[in-house]
Amino acid sequence: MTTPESARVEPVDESVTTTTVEELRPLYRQMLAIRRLEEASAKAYSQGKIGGFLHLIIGQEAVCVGAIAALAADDYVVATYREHGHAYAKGVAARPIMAELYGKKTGLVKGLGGSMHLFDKSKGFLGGYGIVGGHVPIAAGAALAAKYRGDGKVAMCFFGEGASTIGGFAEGIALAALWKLPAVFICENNQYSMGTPLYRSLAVEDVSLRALAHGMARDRFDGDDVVKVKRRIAEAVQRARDTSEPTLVEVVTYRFRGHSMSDPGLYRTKDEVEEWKRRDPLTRSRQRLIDLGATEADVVALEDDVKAEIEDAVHFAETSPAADAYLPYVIKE
Amino acid sequence: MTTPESARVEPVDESVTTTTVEELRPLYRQMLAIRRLEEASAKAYSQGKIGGFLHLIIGQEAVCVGAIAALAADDYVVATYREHGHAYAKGVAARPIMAELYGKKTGLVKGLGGSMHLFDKSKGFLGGYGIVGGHVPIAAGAALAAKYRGDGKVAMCFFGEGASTIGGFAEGIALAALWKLPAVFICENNQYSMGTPLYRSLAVEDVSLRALAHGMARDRFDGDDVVKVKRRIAEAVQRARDTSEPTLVEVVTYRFRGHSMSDPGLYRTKDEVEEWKRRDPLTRSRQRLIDLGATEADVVALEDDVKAEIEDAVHFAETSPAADAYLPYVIKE
Amino acid sequence: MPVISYREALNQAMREEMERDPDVFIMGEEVGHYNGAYKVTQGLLNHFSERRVIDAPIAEMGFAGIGVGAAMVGLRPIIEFMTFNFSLVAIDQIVNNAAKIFQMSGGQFNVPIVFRGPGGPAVQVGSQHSQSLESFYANVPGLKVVMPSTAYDAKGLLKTAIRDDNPVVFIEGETLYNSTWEVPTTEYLIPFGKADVKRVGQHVTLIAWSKMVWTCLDAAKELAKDGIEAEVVDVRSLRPLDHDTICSSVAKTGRCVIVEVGWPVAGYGAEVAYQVQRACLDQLDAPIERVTSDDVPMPYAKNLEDEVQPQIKDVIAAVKRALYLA
Amino acid sequence: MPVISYREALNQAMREEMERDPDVFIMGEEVGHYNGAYKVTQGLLNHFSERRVIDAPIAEMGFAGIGVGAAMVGLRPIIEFMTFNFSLVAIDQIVNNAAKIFQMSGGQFNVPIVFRGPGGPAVQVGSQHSQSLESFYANVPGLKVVMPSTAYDAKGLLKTAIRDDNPVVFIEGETLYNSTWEVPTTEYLIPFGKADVKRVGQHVTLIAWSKMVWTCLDAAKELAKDGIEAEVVDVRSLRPLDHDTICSSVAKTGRCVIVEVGWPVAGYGAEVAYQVQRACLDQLDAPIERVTSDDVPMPYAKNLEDEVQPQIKDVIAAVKRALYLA
Ligand SMILES: Cc1ncc(C[n+]2csc(CCOP(=O)(O)OP(=O)(O)O)c2C)c(N)n1
Ligand SMILES: Cc1ncc(C[n+]2csc(CCOP(=O)(O)OP(=O)(O)O)c2C)c(N)n1
Ligand SMILES: [Mg+2]
Ligand SMILES: [Mg+2]
Repeated sequence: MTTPESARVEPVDESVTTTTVEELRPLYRQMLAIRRLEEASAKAYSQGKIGGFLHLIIGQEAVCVGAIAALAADDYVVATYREHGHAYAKGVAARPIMAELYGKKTGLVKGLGGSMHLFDKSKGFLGGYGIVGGHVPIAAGAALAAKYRGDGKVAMCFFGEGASTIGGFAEGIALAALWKLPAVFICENNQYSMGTPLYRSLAVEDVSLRALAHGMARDRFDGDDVVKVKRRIAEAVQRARDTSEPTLVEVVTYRFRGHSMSDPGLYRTKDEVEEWKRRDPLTRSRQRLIDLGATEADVVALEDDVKAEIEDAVHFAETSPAADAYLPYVIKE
Repeated sequence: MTTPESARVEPVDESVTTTTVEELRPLYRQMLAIRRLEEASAKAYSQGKIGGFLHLIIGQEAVCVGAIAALAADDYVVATYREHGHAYAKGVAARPIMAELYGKKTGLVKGLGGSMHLFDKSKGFLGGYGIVGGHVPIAAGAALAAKYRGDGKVAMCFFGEGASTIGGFAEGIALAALWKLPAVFICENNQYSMGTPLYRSLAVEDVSLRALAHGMARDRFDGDDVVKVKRRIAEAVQRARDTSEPTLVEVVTYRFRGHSMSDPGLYRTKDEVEEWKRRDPLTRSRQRLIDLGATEADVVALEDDVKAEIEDAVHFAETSPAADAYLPYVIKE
Repeated sequence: MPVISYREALNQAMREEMERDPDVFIMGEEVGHYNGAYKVTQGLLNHFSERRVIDAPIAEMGFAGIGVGAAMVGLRPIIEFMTFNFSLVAIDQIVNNAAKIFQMSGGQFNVPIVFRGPGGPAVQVGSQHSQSLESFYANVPGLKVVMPSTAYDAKGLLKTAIRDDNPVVFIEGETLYNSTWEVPTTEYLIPFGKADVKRVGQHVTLIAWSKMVWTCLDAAKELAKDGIEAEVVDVRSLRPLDHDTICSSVAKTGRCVIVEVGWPVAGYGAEVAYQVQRACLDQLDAPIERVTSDDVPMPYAKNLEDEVQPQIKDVIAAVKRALYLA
Repeated sequence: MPVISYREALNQAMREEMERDPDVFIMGEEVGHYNGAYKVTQGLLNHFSERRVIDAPIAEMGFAGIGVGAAMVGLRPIIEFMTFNFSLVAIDQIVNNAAKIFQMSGGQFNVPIVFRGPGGPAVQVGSQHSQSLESFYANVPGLKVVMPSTAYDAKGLLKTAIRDDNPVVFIEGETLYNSTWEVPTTEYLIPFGKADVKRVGQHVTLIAWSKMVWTCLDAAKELAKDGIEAEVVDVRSLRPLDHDTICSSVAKTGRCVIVEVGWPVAGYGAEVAYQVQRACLDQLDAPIERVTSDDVPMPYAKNLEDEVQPQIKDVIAAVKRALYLA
């Protein structure tokens, strides 16, 4: 009898990548804009200007930014309820995102979707979804359409490690593997599914193992270095584009905030959070820019620019008119 | 990047087991009784005496008989719609099974369930289910109850290879692995899911690989030799009982008939079927009994006994009164 | 006009729409090489190709969701559920994705998809395989729900469904596949939201859909022998529902019997009853009657299975109650 | 009598029943270490143990099914859905297994299980997280469906649910957890199938459940200022439904307004309307009115979200229509 195979878990690859100011600068800018956007939403939320659930991605910015940087503009992205950053990285402007969080008419989806349901057809952003796992087959479907048409597009799907147990995920990746669909499935393993740590949700703490049953390519590495994320995921994107084979990628990361704004995150120690904050992808990237030869003044200018962009987005949201229509958006006539 | 792992499929273990007449005789008797029961149902079905779907297990008898022989009488079994043999092997008599197929009041479940829904509480037979995959969590639930009570029972779950892609299966085994439930999951890989051959339903033709992601023990072997099935599954049962760890076992087998009585099985060649019939577990076991020293007269006596048992069951079903009540079985008062 | 089967009508509808629009494809279990569990897709794989007729493993949630994703980016999938009983493992994709994406995206992404397959009880297949889920789907805004009773309606409505820019739940009668009807050889479409008066009468209105339309027509024949002329209204599309046709019939007859093969409590018939009482309370000469299956999971034994479902005699009895003849 | 919250009442019910019966256990996402996403299971892990308060990964179909299996062999699981929106990925277990196993097994295996959690719209959580699924569950024989509106009812009904030998779908009001009511310190149980008259009145009957009971009580207060005395009937259990209490109220008032937060088409209110018209057609002085949410997926923006749902003013308007005052 074959023995249990838990020994097969490989250590998380923490190797370092080389890069240039030219490559890193725009990635840093995106990450910073996302961080500021998230902070601004948190503030507006605590002022009661944003309602419902608000799931922030602070600490995880390198994953969506690095991954989406590996895509072409017309590739598809499908994400979860924690998707403001993904939308921004895919090219959606801060204004309509913030206006959506405020529930305004000028919001990305007219105030109908809110934080969990950003969509932008013009950017190939196929949406944020609130039912865990349910969006994984949707990404496979976009990939199927790409293959059906032979248009060379790739579909990228983001989900948390908590989602890797649900049936929709299992079926989505199984079909993608069977039919060789051009998809990249990216697990943002941020150590927690709401208040549940890895060891209470996974028998083996390695999500990428889910690929083994399907002969699917897999990868697993830390998500602190945005350039590394971009490079490694570019390999998966290439595989999807060239040979129409899907990949399951697990990126090990951490969310600095609670699951959503209403979660005080009492299930983890301050020390643990501080430990991870030392690996903050933003601090790291900033330092790296300087190390690579960017001037402090240049970086500060970039940061001022981001600040202005987000302030403008908040102002836009604040001053936009309230959402005012829902009936036309039920059935397409 | 880690490479695709399809190379990990291991060849099906076709090793041979030693046995004795004492061990093999009752197993052969059970298999034969199941074969005759199935043949009798097929006949009654074509006479219009049995309705609905009728899924026969002819050709696969060694799996349920060998596997259930590895259980104690009060262990649990959960099965699919192709479960007449499993019920019989778990100790249900031929009479109430046949009467159920006839839709009679004396049927195992009073004519309410029919072919796909045999249940016998007194035998720990937790039922036959018609929705693919939906019964896998039920087996895990019975195993959880055993662990909750510490009563040492084991839950055994049967399913087809076609079921291994559905979410209910994925979630059921993931939770069993995470919570270390005393369960044995047995995939009866009969090469087809209705008309779909393995290569059109599985990216990698090895269902036992599904265990890898969960660090779950797995096994994979051919299902022609009933004694081997019993021995190998006894290891898994032992593991469940001793250390409360689940196992995923794939038994490679073949159904000689169509998916159900209405399926002519046109999707496979006569040659293929004939090839597998040469490995008929019944023929093999009979020959083996003789080789081990059983007399032809003894074997014929056993066969006559089986014949009488099944004829009696048919007579019982034929002469039983029609089912007559359903209202008391909706809500337990 | 040629008389063809309901099965053949559905097959023609798909074939014609696939010829017409290269973005239409079919996906489901056994739809290709096996030619369909109920042979509705017979010959389509052969005529088109594996690209457009896709055999799926048993993963309804997966392939329903793949359909939704493909539809979002402009394809027009037809997802076959081998039976609608299996749609329950995929219902999250239908209710939470297909029905809501147009709204969630503020009108950016519509989802032109058809979920089709047989529904309602077949014969002696037991409780897990015998249920009518239309009231679940009819409850959900964003969906359209269609249940044809005849080959003619099946063809015209399925073609409309495939061309619709929204998700359509298209439930076929599992026992109607062999039923026949006249079907023109020239193209026609049947709009949603138009009920069809399958029989004209003045004494009582029978409202039904799918298989129960046939039961009502049979009952009407019997009733005619007693001089009772029943009007049989086939709603055909449950969402949207054609209030006008229903209400003008009830206004004419003053009596209304709603017949469905589903369960009584919160069955779709309750919705129809509500609409009728709302629009025609003053014209009703008797309480609305409903005939439904018994409030039980379906038994296997044939005699019990028949007992549970609405029979001609049950419809007749309800009509007599509505006419105060009982 | 102490006044406690709906949340606390549910917590007490589970705690008492777990003390009473060692076979009762709780399973769901975040029910243990996190003390419940809505803190309904607060303190239970601490008081009992990981054996009896089981944190599950995100696998609703899996753990709902595990509950069914455990219940078949005699345990009494309480399965918490973090919200009932997520029950859609597990609905096959509820409809095809939990509800049918007693029948399929010819009465051998009953399934004493409670599926509980919040349902109905919360506040600004968008369309995938805001829906009322009671009409789905109420349609299914083999299930019981309960939706308490007050802390008092919540406790008494949940205790009854846990002791029931059948599967119970117990839907809590997502916005009611902080609402308070008098709850006795001594043990009490509330039987299913008994509606509760939450306010007595003689001019019109308002029928509601869960959150809408509060809306109706508020509307009744307003109406009283105009001299209109509304009777508010809280059905509490949708399956079984207490026809007697409803019908005697309607027989008294002659007017009936049914208020639900769910969607209009094939909502459970249609069933209530049907029952009322069947039993009291002659006593009705006006058509039955229904007040429901709009027939749309729930928008996120607060102003639209309010517009979509039944408000006090909508109930008042419906009452005035029923009284021919509008
Ligand atoms: C089917 C379903 N079950 C439960 C939930 C509630 N829920 C929302 S997010 C979440 C945790 C998800 O964790 P993970 O997948 O790791 O993603 P993360 O939030 O960490 O990014 C849960 C339980 C849900 N939205 N859908
Ligand atoms: C969820 C669901 N989808 C589809 C079906 C229809 N169906 C019944 S059996 C079957 C094939 C199952 O194949 P497999 O799991 O290999 O078992 P086998 O019949 O070969 O024993 C299918 C598709 C079903 N019963 N349930
Ligand atoms: Mg996570
Ligand atoms: Mg098989």
